[in-house]
Amino acid sequence: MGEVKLLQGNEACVFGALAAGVRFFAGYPITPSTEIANIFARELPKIGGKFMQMEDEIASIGAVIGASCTGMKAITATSGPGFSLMQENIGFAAEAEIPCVIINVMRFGPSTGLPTHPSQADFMQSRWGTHGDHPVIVIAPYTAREAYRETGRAVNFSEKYRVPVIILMDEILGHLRERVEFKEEDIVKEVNRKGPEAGVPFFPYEHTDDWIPPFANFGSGYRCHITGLIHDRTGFPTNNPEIVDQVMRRMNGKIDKHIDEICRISTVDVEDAEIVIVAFGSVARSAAEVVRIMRSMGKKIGLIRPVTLWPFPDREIKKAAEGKKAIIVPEMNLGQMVREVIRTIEGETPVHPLNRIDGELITPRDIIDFIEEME
Amino acid sequence: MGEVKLLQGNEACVFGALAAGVRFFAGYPITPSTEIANIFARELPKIGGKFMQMEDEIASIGAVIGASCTGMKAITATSGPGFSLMQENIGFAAEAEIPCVIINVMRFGPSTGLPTHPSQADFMQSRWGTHGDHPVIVIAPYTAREAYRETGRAVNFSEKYRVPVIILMDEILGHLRERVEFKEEDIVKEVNRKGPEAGVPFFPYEHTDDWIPPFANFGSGYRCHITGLIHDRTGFPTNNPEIVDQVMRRMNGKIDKHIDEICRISTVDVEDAEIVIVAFGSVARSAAEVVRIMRSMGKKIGLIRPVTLWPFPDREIKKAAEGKKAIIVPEMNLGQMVREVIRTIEGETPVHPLNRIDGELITPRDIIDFIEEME
Amino acid sequence: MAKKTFMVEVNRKTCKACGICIAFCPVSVFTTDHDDKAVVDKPERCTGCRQCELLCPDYCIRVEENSNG
Amino acid sequence: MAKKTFMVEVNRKTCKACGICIAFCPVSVFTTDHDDKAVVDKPERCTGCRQCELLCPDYCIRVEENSNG
Amino acid sequence: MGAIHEKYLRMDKLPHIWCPGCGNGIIMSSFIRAIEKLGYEKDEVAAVSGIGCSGRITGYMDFNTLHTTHGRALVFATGIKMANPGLKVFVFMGDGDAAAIGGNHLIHSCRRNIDITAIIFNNHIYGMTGGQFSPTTFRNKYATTAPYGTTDPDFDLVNLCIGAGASYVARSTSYHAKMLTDLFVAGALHKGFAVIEVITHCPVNFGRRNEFDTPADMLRWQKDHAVRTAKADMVPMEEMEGKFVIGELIKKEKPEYVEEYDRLIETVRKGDAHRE
Amino acid sequence: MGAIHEKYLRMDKLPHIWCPGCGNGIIMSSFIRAIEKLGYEKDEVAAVSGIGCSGRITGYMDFNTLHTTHGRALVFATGIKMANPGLKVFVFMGDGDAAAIGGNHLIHSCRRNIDITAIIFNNHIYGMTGGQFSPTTFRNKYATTAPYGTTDPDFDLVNLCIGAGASYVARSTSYHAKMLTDLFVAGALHKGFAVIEVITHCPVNFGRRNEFDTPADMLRWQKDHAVRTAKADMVPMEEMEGKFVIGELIKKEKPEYVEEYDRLIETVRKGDAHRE
Amino acid sequence: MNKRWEVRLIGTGGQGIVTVSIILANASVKEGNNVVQSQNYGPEVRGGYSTAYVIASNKSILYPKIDSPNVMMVMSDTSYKKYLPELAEDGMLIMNGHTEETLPDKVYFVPITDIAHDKVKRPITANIVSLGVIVGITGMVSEKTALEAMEAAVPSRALEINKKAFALGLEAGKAALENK
Amino acid sequence: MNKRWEVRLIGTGGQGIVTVSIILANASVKEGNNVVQSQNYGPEVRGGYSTAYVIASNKSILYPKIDSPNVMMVMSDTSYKKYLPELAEDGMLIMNGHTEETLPDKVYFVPITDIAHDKVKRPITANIVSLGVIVGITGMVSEKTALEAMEAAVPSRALEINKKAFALGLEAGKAALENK
Ligand SMILES: Cc1ncc(C[n+]2csc(CCOP(=O)(O)OP(=O)(O)O)c2C)c(N)n1
Ligand SMILES: Cc1ncc(C[n+]2csc(CCOP(=O)(O)OP(=O)(O)O)c2C)c(N)n1
Ligand code: SF4
Ligand code: SF4
Ligand code: SF4
Ligand code: SF4
Ligand code: SF4
Ligand code: SF4
Ligand SMILES: [Mg+2]
Ligand SMILES: [Mg+2]
Repeated sequence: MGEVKLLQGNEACVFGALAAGVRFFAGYPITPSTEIANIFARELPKIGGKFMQMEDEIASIGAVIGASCTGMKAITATSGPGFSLMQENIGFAAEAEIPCVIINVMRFGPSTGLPTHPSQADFMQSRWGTHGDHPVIVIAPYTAREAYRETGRAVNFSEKYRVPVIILMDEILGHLRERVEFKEEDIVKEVNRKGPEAGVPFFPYEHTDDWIPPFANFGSGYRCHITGLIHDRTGFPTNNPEIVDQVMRRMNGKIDKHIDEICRISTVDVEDAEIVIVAFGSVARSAAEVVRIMRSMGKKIGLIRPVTLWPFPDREIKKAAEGKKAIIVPEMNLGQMVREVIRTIEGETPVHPLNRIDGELITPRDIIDFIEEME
Repeated sequence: MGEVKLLQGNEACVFGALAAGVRFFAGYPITPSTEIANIFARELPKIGGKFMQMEDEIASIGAVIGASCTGMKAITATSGPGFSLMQENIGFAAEAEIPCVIINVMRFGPSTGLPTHPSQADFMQSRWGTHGDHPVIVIAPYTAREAYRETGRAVNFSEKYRVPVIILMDEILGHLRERVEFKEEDIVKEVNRKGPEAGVPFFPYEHTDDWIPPFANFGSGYRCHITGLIHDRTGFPTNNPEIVDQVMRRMNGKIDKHIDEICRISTVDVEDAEIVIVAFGSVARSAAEVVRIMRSMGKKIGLIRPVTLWPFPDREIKKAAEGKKAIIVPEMNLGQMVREVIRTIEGETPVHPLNRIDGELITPRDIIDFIEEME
Repeated sequence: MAKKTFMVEVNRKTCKACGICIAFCPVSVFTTDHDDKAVVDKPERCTGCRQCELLCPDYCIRVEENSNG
Repeated sequence: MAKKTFMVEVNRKTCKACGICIAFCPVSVFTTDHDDKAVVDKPERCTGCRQCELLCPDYCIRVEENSNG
Repeated sequence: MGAIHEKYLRMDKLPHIWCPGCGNGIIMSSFIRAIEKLGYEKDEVAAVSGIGCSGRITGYMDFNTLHTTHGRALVFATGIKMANPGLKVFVFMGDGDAAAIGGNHLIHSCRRNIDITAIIFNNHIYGMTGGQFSPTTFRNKYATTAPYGTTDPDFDLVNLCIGAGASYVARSTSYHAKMLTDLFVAGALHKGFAVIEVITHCPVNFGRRNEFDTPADMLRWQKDHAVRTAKADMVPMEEMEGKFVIGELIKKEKPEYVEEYDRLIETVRKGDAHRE
Repeated sequence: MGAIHEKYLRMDKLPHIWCPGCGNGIIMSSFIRAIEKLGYEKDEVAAVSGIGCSGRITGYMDFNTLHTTHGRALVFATGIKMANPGLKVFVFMGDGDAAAIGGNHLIHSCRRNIDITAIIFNNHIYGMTGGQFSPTTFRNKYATTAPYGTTDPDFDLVNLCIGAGASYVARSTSYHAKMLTDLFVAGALHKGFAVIEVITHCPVNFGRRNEFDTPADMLRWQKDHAVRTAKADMVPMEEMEGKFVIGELIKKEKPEYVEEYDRLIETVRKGDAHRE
Repeated sequence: MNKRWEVRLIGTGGQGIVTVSIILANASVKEGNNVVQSQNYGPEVRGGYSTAYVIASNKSILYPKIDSPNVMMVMSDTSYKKYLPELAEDGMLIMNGHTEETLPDKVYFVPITDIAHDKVKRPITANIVSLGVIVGITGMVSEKTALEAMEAAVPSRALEINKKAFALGLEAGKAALENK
Repeated sequence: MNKRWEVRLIGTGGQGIVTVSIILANASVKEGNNVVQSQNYGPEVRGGYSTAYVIASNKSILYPKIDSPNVMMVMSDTSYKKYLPELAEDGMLIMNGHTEETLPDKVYFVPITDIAHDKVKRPITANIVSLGVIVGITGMVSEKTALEAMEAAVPSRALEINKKAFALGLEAGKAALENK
């Protein structure tokens, strides 16, 4: 600790993952996430971990899930096109409740888009990209330091909650190098998935008190069955409506049950603010700058920055919005998170989207102009 | 016309597509959409059209887009897992503005789920499944007759607006056979994409008055360039922020611009209703039954059924909700469309989700019980 | 030494009446009942080749050598 | 008949200084300038083999037979 | 039901869902006999399958079992093997699973030569989805998506795998149940990626449409059309027309993937690795 | 710039984005020479590419051009050819494009034998993404994802395609520019699916990491390691070690996919089709 | 028709009851009714239970499921008592087989498989026999339209044998009705 | 340091200016500053323009982009006038090359490539020469930390030659400053 480094966002993810115990990476290169693969390829063998370059993204997430079945912590990294391809198997991981982490360094889409330009347009996809109701956690760091810490947190959540966790960054953060000084609170503590309890009959999809079933790693002597078919607590397929209802509600509900631990938002000067900006990722950097600038001009501006994007911090946003004059939601997309903000606020405060869709970061100037025009 | 038939939902899609001029199908079998492939395989060669069974769903949508580049109307059909795999290329079609239609007969997910059980849990995915901001039209029929007509409308929209159009059905409608009597209004009129205008300089991505650029089919003498990279009006890549902004706003905005034609909702007894049910697909069949039953009991219940799901009929829902006591949104998922309803209504009326997540259709009884309990 | 004899058993409950054992028993030990399930008809013919056991897709057949022929 | 002679031209604007033409001209017609771009140095040696034209990845080279040698 | 079934199958999951006479049941029997011969502990076996009738096999066998997504079994298995090389990894795939949607993973597994044994249930049809033709369906056969007979040519999976660099490829049929067991054993013992193609029969979705009245007829067809490797060379070319060879078709040494990577780790950790 | 470039290239799009000395420019030249020889109208040519440095080729050539998604060029092209068989369809892919993510489409195209000419720019590396190894990178080469040298074995694309049932497969190099033109012509004239693998050079992302100082060095390597088919049989085995054969490697008759389907249509329309 | 028919057919996979339900549905359409037909799908059904449904009514049919059928036919089970509770008030339960028990009014036993086996001499036609039985007992569609719909559904080479099966079923159904 | 440095380096792909920016950033980190470094990526950059950015400040840096740099260095262009408007008030513009013109105060011409070519005798070291020049002119980091950061960034086999390049660049930079 106290270590000071110039660290790239992509690089920080790797070291955060390693600190959390990741020992397996399988991926397929894609701009702007490639550095993550490159660095894993260099670092993993040094510590006895394994790096694989697969034939595509579908294979990458598949191998990651396979490795995770044996208890090895596993991760992959990609960007939009690859993230789209991974969707089917992300759903598998969600349904079979296999821990895994996917880093999506967002580039400008749709399709090939502008591969080297930033975007935040996978916000909705990160929640709804695969078919069927499924649980997922999505986290969006905004500095290299946070990329380190949050990737560690992502790995831990995936293990603890047996759920795919997505790190959603944008090209700017992925490629930005910045000084990072690691503090006490940045230490990533390793969390390991809960295993079967000795002496208690083991069901791999048991509806436990915390709604998280214990996981028996392949080879550990339990010989479970894991399937993407809807299954009962034994892990075997069922289509009994009553059981299906139960397992679906548990599987999806386990995240909400722990929402207090999972959700993290960060705020700047919200309390007395008249106008609140809600922003994530790199855009929140500009927004924080705006708060600094406008506060110095005597304007009462605040910032809410969801770090956990999904589950969306409904409660926190709703509370923070109370009695404000306006909410501004700047995003590098055509308006995605703003839909969630509007849904959450239910008409209590006027919500204004501010969107850039030209492949460039929203600047502090953009936001200030917007606010001034609005007033 | 006046023809009477026992028609399966899946079958009806095929005949609707053929009536709209579809002559190419490429697909990969998957329950519960397989009948669509089977019937196309039987019907297309009869009329000189072509059926291909591809190696997977990625290839299927790819071949469909390729065929469409030559001007042939093309379609594919799938279900959740395949729909997830198609996402990357759906984004390509959206970005390159190539007409195509995808039928997703929803089964219970996530992952392999319950392949033969119904679900409506791809509602959000159909809008947000691919990375990046992109336009899309999604239509949800609720009877075999409508499946016929709306598939025809989908083909026409895809041609007219150069956009991927998704038909979202569920397993129940896909497999249900029912008596259909075709009326005058069911006649599907063929709509063809706009071509280059003689004498006017041609730009394949021209920002025309109606925001829909003309399309020059491959082989027609224009030698365009089509790419999934962001491109200017000439079709060639650009990353000039000003141009990127323009083209992204046109491409995404073209759908909103024509929202009146695209959006279709159907209502039953909404005017004087105190409680309004908002439902789509097979669930709307139960909901309509509820209106019939409860009206006969003197209860003022109404139904709004979005036929076009995306763009979501914000305006219509908001208007219909005004002054109502409550809105009920029954869905065979954990609550997806209800999010849109809440967003739209902005707190004006209390909105209540009613969800079944056990692989079974929501029954009229379910809804009636819910209403009675609520009161 | 006496000729070896075998006990052949079909589990009627699990038999799916596919007809494979009947078709491939080289000495026609089996016949069918009215549900087309396999029935041991001439166990005395059995040579113990175990073809039926190997090929029954539902593991309904047991062939055992009789301890004293 | 006089020996054929050739005119060799390099488009300095489009040349990316890759060195291929220089390396593969069998008779060393080219040399480099200070930006490492190809320069026609000894055109009189040219045999018209067109190797340079074929292999230039940026189509910067034109070889033409002089009408009268 | 023999002792071997009781030992290796999840008895409470039986009867299996396969149709009367389906070859899958025979192959499963042959497979557990191979495990018995190999003497593997059930705990050290990982069985991975895709989606299809064949894919259901993992539900019935009492190993570490993983029933993945359609076509992707090999990549999950690859992750398992890399992460825990101590596990004996077997992969079960249908012809659609392995060669249609999963074709890429099949050839890449052949290339990598990772120590996994892959068993392809080639019934020349998509069984689970009700009888569409597959990339291994022969020309002019009938299927729900080929109501007039297929015009698509078919893959020879053995050639495909050999072309992709496989170090072990074998083929047999559901009729040759004993030989299957032997090939499964040989494949498992082969250091590297081993593919065993099992020509099997789907009486319901292939047979009925293609003039096989009974499952037994399909087994007879296999018997009549399979030629053992040992004999294949002696059969005149013309007579091989329409027939296929069974037995080990290639078996060669090639560095095994995980071992190579482990060697790399060792070198790097020793500091011996040359870095670019 | 010759007349041929002016005729077939989109001059306003030049200079192309390829790095100094990159082989892609040479191949593009060879290709348009082939079109000239074939005498095709520009309007009747459809050129389809995937994503990668190689994939950018379609932006520069004045045909009907389609720049698709990574690995998928062949399936788009298949749709084009099926829908409009009058078009002459050419597909351009990188080695990652064709053999990593796109491997399945490659083998299925070989199987189908659809009348498309596929040209693989095999530079043994992912150029566009900055130098990761590809499925064709030789063992022990350096790449950004192989900082200690690769442990992955490589595909022989020619064997792969032949194993998948291809009816025409040829190989040459960016050095053998004239031969390339001839092979492109022959591939185009072949009725069915034709694959031409072009061993090419990426000086920036492969060469620099693997001790090639200049693009010319890489071309020299090609020259020294390529053996023409005619000669290959005469070269002793040991001397072929590390070398590769160039020229036509397989050429055989096989029914063409679209024609077969058109025949089916005819039969069905005549009412002659036997229905199951 | 002035009634809403809710028909549930229960059998095992491969018995062809889905075909019967479609024939019934088509016949009812021919008679001018609104009709929906559906079935339970599922890999589990292979060899296991299989159920098909028909609703026919002169009113429009939206909700497509059946809660309490007024016609049930059970092909592979003879313990009728477990089905009775699901039957509508005015329902009819048709069982395949024989029984010596005295039966409630609404229950009919007809040896469908035996008829196919012994009289038609083609076990596979049991489903068409059952079609005849249903029509004979319920009269939910006329003999004529049922026969037409059946003819349109079976391959021509099997037409004669199926006609025979239908006729024998019809006869047995009528007899069962009269014996009540 | 009591100043916010916003540095923009402009060159063509392959010239190694990204490396220079990272070295500068690392050096500034060593001196205790907050630093962000970035660059324009893009396939288009291949052979075309390439730009790298460094911001260094003793305050925290959030917004990571540069609007008006106070240090600009241009490697592949000599028409300095087009860059002047983008420069901050107190900015310094460093051009690679010679000029005979009389220059505004803030503009410095240093023959970077020529130094690498003629004096270091390794054209590839031009970027490290430029590093020296920047440090010499701006003093945004000390010679010592710049040298340390450079040493950590280059492969050891190329260390000596790069040290030489750095020294020559530094010298040229200082000279340019003094000649103002
Ligand atoms: C992505 C995806 N596409 C399609 C399907 C539907 N599907 C399930 S099994 C199958 C093919 C079955 O054929 P095969 O692999 O040969 O296995 P078999 O049933 O014959 O054993 C298909 C297409 C699926 N589950 N997932
Ligand atoms: C789905 C997807 N995954 C990854 C990428 C990133 N990507 C772009 S090009 C490329 C590989 C380039 O290598 P190759 O195909 O050999 O072409 P080259 O650049 O060498 O010509 C990759 C991985 C992408 N665009 N889409
Ligand atoms: S063991 Fe052989 S002989 Fe005996 S019953 Fe079985 S198949 Fe017939
Ligand atoms: S092989 Fe088995 S399932 Fe088939 S008939 Fe014989 S005993 Fe029955
Ligand atoms: S044509 Fe041949 S000889 Fe003449 S310059 Fe070019 S390479 Fe040299
Ligand atoms: S080959 Fe072309 S680009 Fe390369 S140096 Fe010669 S002229 Fe310049
Ligand atoms: S459909 Fe075919 S493969 Fe599947 S279980 Fe039935 S017989 Fe076997
Ligand atoms: S990176 Fe390699 S393949 Fe790509 S343009 Fe540069 S030299 Fe060519
Ligand atoms: Mg199969
Ligand atoms: Mg490449």
